[in-house]
Amino acid sequence: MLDNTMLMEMLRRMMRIRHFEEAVINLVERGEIVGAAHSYIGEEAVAVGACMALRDDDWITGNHRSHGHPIAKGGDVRTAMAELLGKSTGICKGKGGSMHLADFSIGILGESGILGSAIPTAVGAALGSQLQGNDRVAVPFFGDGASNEGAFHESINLAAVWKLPVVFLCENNQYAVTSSFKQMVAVENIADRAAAYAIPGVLVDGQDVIAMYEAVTEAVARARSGQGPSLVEGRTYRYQDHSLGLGRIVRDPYRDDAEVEEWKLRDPIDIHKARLLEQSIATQDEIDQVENKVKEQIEEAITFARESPYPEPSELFEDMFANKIPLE
Amino acid sequence: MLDNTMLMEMLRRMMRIRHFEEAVINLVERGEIVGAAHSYIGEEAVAVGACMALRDDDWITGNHRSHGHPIAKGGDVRTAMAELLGKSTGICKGKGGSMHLADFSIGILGESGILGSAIPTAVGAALGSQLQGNDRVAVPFFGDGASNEGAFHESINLAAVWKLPVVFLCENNQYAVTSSFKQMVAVENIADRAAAYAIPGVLVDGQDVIAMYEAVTEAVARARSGQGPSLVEGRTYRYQDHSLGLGRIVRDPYRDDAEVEEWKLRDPIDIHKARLLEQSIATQDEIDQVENKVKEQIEEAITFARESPYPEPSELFEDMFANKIPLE
Amino acid sequence: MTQTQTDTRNITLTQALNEAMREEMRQDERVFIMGEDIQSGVYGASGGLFAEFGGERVRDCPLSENAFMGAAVGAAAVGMRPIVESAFCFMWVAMDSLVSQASKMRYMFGGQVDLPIVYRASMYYGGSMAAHHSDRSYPLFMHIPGFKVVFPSNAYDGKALLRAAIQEDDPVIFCEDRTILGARTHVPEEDYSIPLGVADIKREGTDATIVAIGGMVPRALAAAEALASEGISAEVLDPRTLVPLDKEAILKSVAKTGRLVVVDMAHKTCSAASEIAAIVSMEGFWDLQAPIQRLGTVNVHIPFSPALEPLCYATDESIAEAVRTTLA
Amino acid sequence: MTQTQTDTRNITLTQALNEAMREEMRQDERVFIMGEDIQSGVYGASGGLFAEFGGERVRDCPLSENAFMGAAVGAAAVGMRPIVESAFCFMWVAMDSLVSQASKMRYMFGGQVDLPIVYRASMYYGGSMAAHHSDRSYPLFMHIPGFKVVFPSNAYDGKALLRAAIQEDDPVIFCEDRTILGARTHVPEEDYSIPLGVADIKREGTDATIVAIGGMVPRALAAAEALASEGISAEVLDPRTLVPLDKEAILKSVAKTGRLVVVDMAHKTCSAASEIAAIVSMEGFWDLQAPIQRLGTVNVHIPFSPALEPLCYATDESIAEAVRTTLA
Ligand SMILES: Cc1ncc(C[n+]2csc(CCOP(=O)(O)OP(=O)(O)O)c2C)c(N)n1
Ligand SMILES: Cc1ncc(C[n+]2csc(CCOP(=O)(O)OP(=O)(O)O)c2C)c(N)n1
Ligand SMILES: [Mg+2]
Ligand SMILES: [Mg+2]
Repeated sequence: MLDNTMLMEMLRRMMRIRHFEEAVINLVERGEIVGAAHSYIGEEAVAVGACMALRDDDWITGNHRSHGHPIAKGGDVRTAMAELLGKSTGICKGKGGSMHLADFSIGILGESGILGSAIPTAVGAALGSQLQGNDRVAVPFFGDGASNEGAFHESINLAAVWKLPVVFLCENNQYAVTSSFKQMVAVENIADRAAAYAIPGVLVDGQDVIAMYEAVTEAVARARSGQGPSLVEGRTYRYQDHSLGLGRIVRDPYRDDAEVEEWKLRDPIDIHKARLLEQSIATQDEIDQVENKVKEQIEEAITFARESPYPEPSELFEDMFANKIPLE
Repeated sequence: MLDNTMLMEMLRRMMRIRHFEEAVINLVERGEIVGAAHSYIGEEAVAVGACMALRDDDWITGNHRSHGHPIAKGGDVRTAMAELLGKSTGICKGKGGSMHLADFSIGILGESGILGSAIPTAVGAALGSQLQGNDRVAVPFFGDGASNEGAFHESINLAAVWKLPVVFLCENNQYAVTSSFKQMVAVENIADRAAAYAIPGVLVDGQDVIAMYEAVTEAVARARSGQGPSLVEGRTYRYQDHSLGLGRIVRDPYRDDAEVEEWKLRDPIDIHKARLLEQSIATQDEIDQVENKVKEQIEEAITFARESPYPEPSELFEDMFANKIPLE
Repeated sequence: MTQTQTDTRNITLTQALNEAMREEMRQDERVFIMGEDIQSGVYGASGGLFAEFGGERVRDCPLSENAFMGAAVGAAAVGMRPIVESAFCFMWVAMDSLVSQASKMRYMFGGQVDLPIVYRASMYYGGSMAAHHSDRSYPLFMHIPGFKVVFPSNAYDGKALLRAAIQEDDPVIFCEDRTILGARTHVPEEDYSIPLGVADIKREGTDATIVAIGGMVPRALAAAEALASEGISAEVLDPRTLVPLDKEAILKSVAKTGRLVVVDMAHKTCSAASEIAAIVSMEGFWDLQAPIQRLGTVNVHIPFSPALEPLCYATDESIAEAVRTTLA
Repeated sequence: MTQTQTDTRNITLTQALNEAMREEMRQDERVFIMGEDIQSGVYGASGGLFAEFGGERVRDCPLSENAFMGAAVGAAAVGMRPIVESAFCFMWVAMDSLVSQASKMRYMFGGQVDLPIVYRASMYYGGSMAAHHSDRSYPLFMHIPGFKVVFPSNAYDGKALLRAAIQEDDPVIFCEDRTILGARTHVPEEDYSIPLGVADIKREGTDATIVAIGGMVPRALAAAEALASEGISAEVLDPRTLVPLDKEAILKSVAKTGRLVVVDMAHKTCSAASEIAAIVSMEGFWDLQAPIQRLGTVNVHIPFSPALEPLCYATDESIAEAVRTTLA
């Protein structure tokens, strides 16, 4: 089922995230992006592997580390970039910014800045599928840290007893800001927590996009056929510090440079590229073409974002309510 | 370690709860107790077995089904009964009522009407023990229903990673109001959830006070010696409907009379009595003496409560703050 | 009170709410209801709905309020129209889903999504339910942008307002005051409607305006009746919805009477009454002939004792006295 | 700005808060601090505390706010004095521990327990942090009985008020406004103290009273400065604590000036500003020579775009304009 087109699309989306994120780092440094932005570099295989296992009409929700999920789900980088710059052409008209990307037209029900908040939202979308009698699946993305929030527990139990089509997707990048999950999570793997809900829990190499794709495909099949939720843990790593612009955090027992360098040896894009070459699925040239195309796209997105206007003051009071009321 | 005095004390406390609760049913019917009251009849072995495994200076917290825990911990029935009648001599000066019994002087940190709310409180008391360098243990009591609250998950993980001296005590009476835990909890036993925190989880016959005592004794020993928390599930049954005065709830798939009658055959007091007789620890006469004494105590408590004055209007504004401020 | 059905049909507020839900569920299959033990209908308003609509659309939930109140958001986001049955006291555990998701999603995602959800929030105050079960925290939901807040004071208003709330495309906090749930008023068989945002003069008068909310309306009416016998003509205005608030109606009444008494059953500080007083002190200042009188619940938690609880709230007499004061 | 240490010592509010905690922790070993990533001190105020006091007393917590804010209650109940570092936006997930336990326990248990806890609540508004991270929900904590609410507007006040809060035997919500955290004021080396409940006239004036809160104080002072050049003498009053509120000081100032402008950075409806306006409209009515002006954050969630966010809040100019209006 994983044909060459899909394998190349995986590469393309991972590269799109990578180059988007590199552009973001640059724009943050230049002061063009303000507020908070959290980089997904290093974790691309998790969202891309998972989202390639989904249909366009499936649902996802995400968190503060928020650019990878929508791009992986097929979101437009132009409106995403415009959003990060606070422009009126942004996907949320500049009201959301980095932490609140969403595109309801393609199943992206929103990134959430509050840890765990969007997990119940995804469960509710899955409940919608069940009530509407369709087979759309919902995938909430959340971190190792967020798996300690009560919302995680309540949501999984609810989805389990109602047999809702949800794939709980934990991106275990091993730290929550400076806190190692080894100190903060009582079990060895987040996936082990599935035992508390009698659902499958699987630990996956989050640097391997195909491993992610396969694990999520299996969980999605289960969900679609009415057998209920699963918990998938992608073990991964973020290259950057927690939040761009916060500055480099150095502290024992927080991670050291050696650890970061070690993980970079297992870069998800490099791993996938090597496989494509090795299995003669693509030539270096073809890969370069994909990358160049992606770079162009990102450049274009930046230009689009820069040239877009800011929202008008009058837009401040728009969008609060569907049935409008006077606001002061 | 379970000497005859303790075995008799177990009987005494279970009987004290039973007769207290029977009096409460009567007082609710007569309109002398107003508001909500939840009966512990049928579940006596759980709290008594657990609390007999504790020292006087250990901590407990409880929930809305709230009379059994403080009595099991050695609380005074006079001030408890006065509290239920809203009198100024009540343990909380009439401000708490049935759902908010507490006695900080003997480690009863309070029953809580909100499900799950007092679990973090118990964890905090255990944190206090750790910080103060003593070995006092904390036991939060909560139901099968409450184990679906986020507070349950967060609290156990916190206690587990900090190795706090807590024994999480789930009273699984198999229903939350009309909802069977089989429909509401994804795993077969609440104790199975311990797997999500790498702590011991044990399912105990909650009708057998000695089984409860032994399981909790083991968990307490673990906690006291710095090895961290455990989860103990006492499988039990409530004879009354959820809340006194709500009226009899009859509904499929809620429980039927046959089920109630079946459980009454495993009455915790009967089981313990039979054992005492069989092992010649007590004669029927001695048992009757204990029971008569308990009855007297409860009668006396009712008289005390009835004869006590209501709080003065001026007490309304008392007790809000330690460092008082004017209140309107 | 027996009435011929064709003539005047007097039903309780609880029955009116039940009818509203039943009719909306019949008309629109996207409407469904979630809550705790609603299938058994023990708490009144959802009685009989399970029998008619089945367990898919009348869903008993595990005790995981944050998850199911958040699932309502997700379900609404994908096209359903959930009604959630709960109580203010049980919404603290779900505040994150309510605030971070329900109230914020539409705005922060640039208006991409409508969230038609009704959160039915009971208030159990006034029945010796003590501190944990007596919350009346609607002022919080007025303070947080994104909610409409509706508060009927009788069955007639209640039925139409709940139907309007269900038809609304925004999240609504629907306040249900147990002190008036059993009161009967005429409710026609025929269709009728009341839009959100329109206050109602419950009694006309010329000397002073009493703005009263929910369960305080009958008390205000009793006060007005008593004052009439003293020759004082008090107007009783029921805002019916607090967001949107019919400011014009209030200002108009104050322009006529020159005097304002506001009666709320929330705690006084930062209450709905504070807000209304503030608005009139800004926008109706020149009409005021005497200081505003604000009545509300005293700033303590609700004590259990029946000797204390009634002292917390405004009464017929305290309202009448406040009117006299404005006229002194 | 370099200053000789012996002369005038100008430090930031962040540094002042750090000093306050350090000094209290040195003086009283029951004081400890809990929060997320506080050992690394990335967020400022807790910097260096881990190095001095170690991991027992400076505890990094898992992302389980309801559990650890509730654990603070339990720890306080058994004799500790916890400081919890968090932010209003992360307190929604912990509201149950805050409201049901921290605010209610003392009263509902009849005053049996003191709960000396400081919840340090950051506000990240004003920095393009968007809807999820810009909450300023202190009016909720004013509305809920049981909390003291403290809100310093500069480093001098901040140090003394935080020390007072830590010494307080009641739960305190301590508001930290990021728009002023970096501002420096003189803070003496020597001990000094400010009691809770005492407002401060930050600038004397005779024509109008501006009551300004937290980060609005510098804006009010700038407005007063601008007005002075127009010959208008505005008094700027900083309540410093919102519960208890120094009502007398406000009424006294209004008695002198006859005009009131209240400036809040919470959303307008049911805000601190509403409350102050209500109080003055009741108790200072006869002193008022013009309608009260209430300034606050507009009733929408905080938009990300730097083109929109500044329009949400009161500004130097809008405050000055409001004063002019009261004098027109
Ligand atoms: C309820 C809540 N608490 C705290 C925060 C602050 N915060 C933002 S991201 C973060 C760490 C999250 O860690 P994790 O879930 O592992 O995701 P990661 O950043 O590693 O992708 C924290 C503590 C928050 N946003 N929400
Ligand atoms: C947060 C919260 N949600 C709902 C309720 C209403 N309620 C009170 S008791 C109860 C059932 C509790 O079941 P369980 O935890 O199993 O305890 P049991 O009554 O069986 O002892 C419910 C739903 C509540 N008190 N608190
Ligand atoms: Mg992480
Ligand atoms: Mg139960």
